[in-house]
Formats: sequence, structure tokens, C-alpha cells
Amino acid sequence: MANINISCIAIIGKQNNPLYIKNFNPSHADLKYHYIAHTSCDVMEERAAMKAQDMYLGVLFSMEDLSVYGYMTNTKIKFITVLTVPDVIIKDLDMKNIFRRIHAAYVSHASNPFYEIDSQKMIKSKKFEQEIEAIGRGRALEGGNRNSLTATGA
Amino acid sequence: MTKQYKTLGDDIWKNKVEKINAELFTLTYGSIVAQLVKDYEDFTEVNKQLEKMGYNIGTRLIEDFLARSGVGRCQDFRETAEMISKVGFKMFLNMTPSVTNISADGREFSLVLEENPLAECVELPDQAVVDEFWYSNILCGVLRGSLEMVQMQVDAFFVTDTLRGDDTTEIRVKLIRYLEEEVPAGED
Amino acid sequence: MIFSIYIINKAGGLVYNKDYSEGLSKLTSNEYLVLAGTFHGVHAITSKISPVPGSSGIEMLETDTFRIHCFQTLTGTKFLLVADPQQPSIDHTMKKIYETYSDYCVKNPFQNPEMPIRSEQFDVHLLKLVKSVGGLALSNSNNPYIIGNTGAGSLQSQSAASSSLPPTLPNIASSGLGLGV
Amino acid sequence: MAANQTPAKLVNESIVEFLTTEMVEAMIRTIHDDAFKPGDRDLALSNAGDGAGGPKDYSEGDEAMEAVYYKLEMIGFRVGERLIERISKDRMRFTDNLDVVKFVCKEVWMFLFKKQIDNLKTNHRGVYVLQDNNFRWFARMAHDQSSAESVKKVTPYLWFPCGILRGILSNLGIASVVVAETSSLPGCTFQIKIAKTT
Repeated sequence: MANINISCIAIIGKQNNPLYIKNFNPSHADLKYHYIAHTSCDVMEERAAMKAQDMYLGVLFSMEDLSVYGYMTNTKIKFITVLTVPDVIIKDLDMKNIFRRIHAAYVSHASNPFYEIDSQKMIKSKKFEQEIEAIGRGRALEGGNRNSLTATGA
Repeated sequence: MTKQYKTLGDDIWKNKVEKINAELFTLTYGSIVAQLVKDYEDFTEVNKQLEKMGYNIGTRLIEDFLARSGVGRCQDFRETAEMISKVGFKMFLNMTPSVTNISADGREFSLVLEENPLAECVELPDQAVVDEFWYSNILCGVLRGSLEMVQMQVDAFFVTDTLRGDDTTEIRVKLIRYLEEEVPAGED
Repeated sequence: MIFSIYIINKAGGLVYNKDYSEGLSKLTSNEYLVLAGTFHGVHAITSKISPVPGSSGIEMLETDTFRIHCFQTLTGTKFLLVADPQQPSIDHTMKKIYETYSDYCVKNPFQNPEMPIRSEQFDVHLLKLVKSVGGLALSNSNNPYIIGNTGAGSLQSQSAASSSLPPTLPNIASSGLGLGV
Repeated sequence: MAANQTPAKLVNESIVEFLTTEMVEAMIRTIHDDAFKPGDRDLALSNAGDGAGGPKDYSEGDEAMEAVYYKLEMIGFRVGERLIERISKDRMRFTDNLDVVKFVCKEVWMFLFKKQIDNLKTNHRGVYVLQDNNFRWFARMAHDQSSAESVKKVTPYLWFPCGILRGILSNLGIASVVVAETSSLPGCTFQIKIAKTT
């Protein structure tokens, strides 16, 4: 069982506009993640066009000590999770679960009647922030608490 | 009395009600509120409009309530409170707010909503919090409208709302008077 | 057997009347209004002559050949049911009439409260209700009284078409969604 | 399919009926209120002008009703955008427009009206006609089978679902115009015209 160390979670809008970027790993600059997120978009579009009945798009690419995973919803919202590469193998199932939780958080947020879905504005929501925080930190801090998270997707 | 109403409410919900996914209701209400905010650009006015919509709904909804529940007139306002919570809310929204803070004279009570299907996923803009906006104000209108049809003039208003950062969501209902002259003559 | 249903609004105005039996003498529309108004008044007064305060108004009038039952809602609407003295479970029927009224008059956005009821859906569902409680003398006749103002054919077919909701759904994948033009 | 095992929350369908009825009436009321606010009106008119989206069978040229149309359609649009976000969450990716329209006919209709669309037709060039022989929201509405007056009365109630459909498609990246028509009540048809992708 690996510890999954989430370095960054990013949400990218339909027009490849950033909606939300959260850095969990202060050893890398925010700017780097912006760059990664930007680079990921094209890769994700390609993947989604090629295969992809599944929203989970797997590892998009790796750079230095980071691996970048992607997920794209039916509504063309892209989720990116950047991991610090651990010593052991990351299971797709674990990653899918992380993305499902991000997706659920996004759907709740988008349901808010005061959020303008087409506005392309960055997401500003305490509730959303807390949920992303929990997903990011929860994984990084409590490696032992895996079962509760993996069980749901089975 | 409370128990009996609970049984009645549960029974109606289970057996006499055509049900539909709550999300459609939640999203529709949210979208109406958003539209009113856009139209009036003033949260105080939107409060008013929502209450008015609720009132109009209440005057119709009461017939559905009476026809399905078959209940008779309440003996007093305390009984009305129980009826609203255990039968009314249950039958329409599948929830039972608790009745609290009944005044000594029995002419005021609070409904505390532990959940609120109207407000699921809602986060208020900061200005709405500042401007005393009550997102679910339609409920107050529904209470006023439906009670008026059974000859009770009431004042109903929100005192707290978790959407605004309060710990609870509470509606206060005050009986102003029984509209005696409008009680249909020759009632059971 | 159920002969007729009348609905009287809060103010004593007749907002609906329908006969369900052949051979009833028809009243003029003015007589119907007078009947409603008079019943409304007498109903109110009877509750006052009661020896015990807080009595209900008239709940039933009886003759050799029929009874008039009255049910008044808490909102003040009266349902009058003219029925054979043998007609069973009047209370239940009244409740069902109220439900039908709530569904097809109150929920009809085009129905103004307290105004005369004009709704084919209401007619159809009320007729169905009368049938279901065994209130109809001739179940499949082309009884002119049942039909009221509308044509017989249209109403019957309407009744069949909109008869509540089909419990099973058509299998769209195989048949319903015929794609093509 | 359902990854979240929590059963869907339910409410009494009556309150949805009461709410949609009152919504239509409330929007008609707001028109009187903002007659002095020219901004909204301009918007309403420009929107109605940019396609076949305007009221079809309603007294054409009636500015007030155009504004009501715009509002109800927008309310529906926002509902549609959010609805699709929610109900497509655990679904596989849509393969093409037809896939989306079929989803609308089955799942979306089921969600909204507890039945499926009765018939779907397409010209294979971006026009889809969805026919519902017994539109649920007409069930309680008094109507004579096809009198022009009935059609006129029920028409505003179709603007909201038109908006829902356009919202759904829009959030899936499909620009469209949706109009509804009803020639024989209680049936009605929704026509979706998908804009050509550039």
C-alpha cells in the first residue's frame, strides 16, 4: 500500500481556463503547477478524443519527481491531480477514487444557484475549498486510512 | 397527539403521495431565486417576492393537504404547530421540523429545520448575508397562505438560517388572530 | 347509484354541477343557482338552531327516492352528492371527490379560485370516480347527461387516452425511438 | 452505474407542480414590475431575435410575453446546466450528439417527467424532434383538445422545459435552439436545432 502524496489539485474549465488550483506541496512553486495544468489540457483533449469512454484518463505525463493524472467530465471540466512519485506503484483504483471525490465536490459546487457556470471565474467557495483540502490533505496525512476511501468505488 | 400525527404523516407520505426526485425541486427553486435576484437587484425585494410566491402556493397547497390528509380543524394553535410539522412538512417535503419555543400563551412557536431541501448545495453571496436575505423565504409565504385559508392570520418569518452562518434554521410563526368571521358556518 | 354532484363555493355560488343518471329532470340554470344558494343558507342557519353549540350544518337530506349528502371542507367549499339511499360509503366517496377536486381544479393553473369549474380533466376523473364506486347506473351508455356540453365521442376517447398514467413504460430502445425521417 | 449508494431524496410531486405554476405567474408579475427598467427588456428582445427561440404560438410581437419567455427560458437553462452536471456524473462519456439526445429522451425525461419520450426523429443534419404524447405537466391543465386558446394558455409552461434542454446541451458543449410546439394536447413536441460546429 502506497502513501499517495498529492502535491496539487487543479480544476480547469471548458475553455482551458483555470477554475481552481491548490498547492499542497510548498517545495514547488505555484507557477509550476499552472504550467503543468496548462500543458495537461492538450494531452487530456487528445486522450479523451482517442479512447475514452471513461472519464479517468490515467497518467498524463511525468516530470522530475512529479506524475500528473487527469480526468475529464462529460461537461468538459478537467481535473488534474499531481503526485509526488512514491517508491511504490499507484493503483488506478485509488486515483479514480480521488477523482470521484473531486468530481462530487465540483458537482455540488456547480449546483449552487449563485455560481455562474459559464462565467469562467475562479471558484471562490469555502465549502468547495474545504472539500478539496480534505481530499488533498487527507490522502497526504493519513496513509493508513485507505480502506474507507477505496471501498466506495468497488 | 404528537405520535398520532407522526403516524398519519408517515402514512400519507408512504401511501398517498406521488413522489419525485428532490433535485429537480431544489434546482428549480434555486434558479427561480437567481432569476429574481437578477430582476430586482435587491435582496429585500426578493424576500418579498418569495414570500408572495409562497403565499399564492399556500392558498392552493392547503386543499391538497386537507384532501389527502382528511384531517379536521385543530383545537388550538399548539395542535396546528404539530400538524404543520408532522403532517404538512412530512407530506410535501418528507421532513419533520421540530416544534420548539412555544410561547406561554400558545400563540407562537418555532419550526427548526434540521435539513432543508430548498437549500441543498446553496452558498449565499456575501451581499445576501449583509442584506438580510432569507433564501427559503417562500416557506414563510406558504405557511401564511395556507393558514389563512383555514382562517388563521399568522406572521411567519425566518429568525436564523444555516446558510447565513447560523447554527440552526428556524422559522417563527405567530398567530395574529383567528378570522372568526370567515370560518364557514356549520362546520363540524 | 349517484345521481348528481354539485360544488358550491365559499360564498354560496354554484361552481360545478354534473348529473350521472338518465332521466333526471333537468332544472334551469337559474334553478340550479337557487338550489345552491338556498342550500348554502340553510346549511349555515341549521348550525345555529342546534341545541348544542358548535354543531355542524346539514350533512344529509333525505327523501323517498334519494338523499343529498353534504361535505364542507375547512376552506369552506361544499360538495353535494345526490345519491340513492342505498349508495354505500358516502364518506369515502366524498373524500375521493375532494382529492379529485384538489388534483384537477386546485392544481389547474387556469382555474381561478371560487369561479365556475371548466375542465375536461376534472369531468373525466370525476366520472371515473363515480364509476369506480358503483355510482353509475349504465356504465357504457351514451348517456347524454354524463357528457354534458361536450360531444360524447370526444369525451369517451379522452377518458381512455388519459386514463391516469401507464404503469409500464414502452421499451424505447427497441420500438419507441424510431430514428429516421 | 450508481456509484453513490445513498438513495435519492424524494419530495411530493405536488410541490413541483405548485412551484412551476407559481413560477410562471410570478415571472408574468415581474414584467409589470420592471416595465420601467429598459435594460432587461432590451436583453429579452435581442435574445428572442437571435433565433427561432422566441414564443411560437404565442401572440407574436407581444413584448411583454417575450420578456416572460426570456426569463422562464433562462430559469430552465440554469436548471438544465446543473441537472446534466449531476446526472451525467457517473455515466460514461457521450460519444456524439445523437448519444446525448438519446440520453435526454430516456434518462432526462425520466428524471423530469417519470416517463420516456415517445418518439424521436432526426434529419441527421442537426435537427431532432422529440415527441411526448402525454406531457406530464399538461395532465392537470384544463384544455379542450386543440383549441387555439388552450394552446396559447399552455405555451408559457413549455418555455421552462425548453430552457432545461438548451441548458443541458449547452453544458455538454452543444449550442442549440430549442422550441416546443403543441398542436394536439396533451401531447407536445420539442424541436432541438443543433448549431453547426465551426
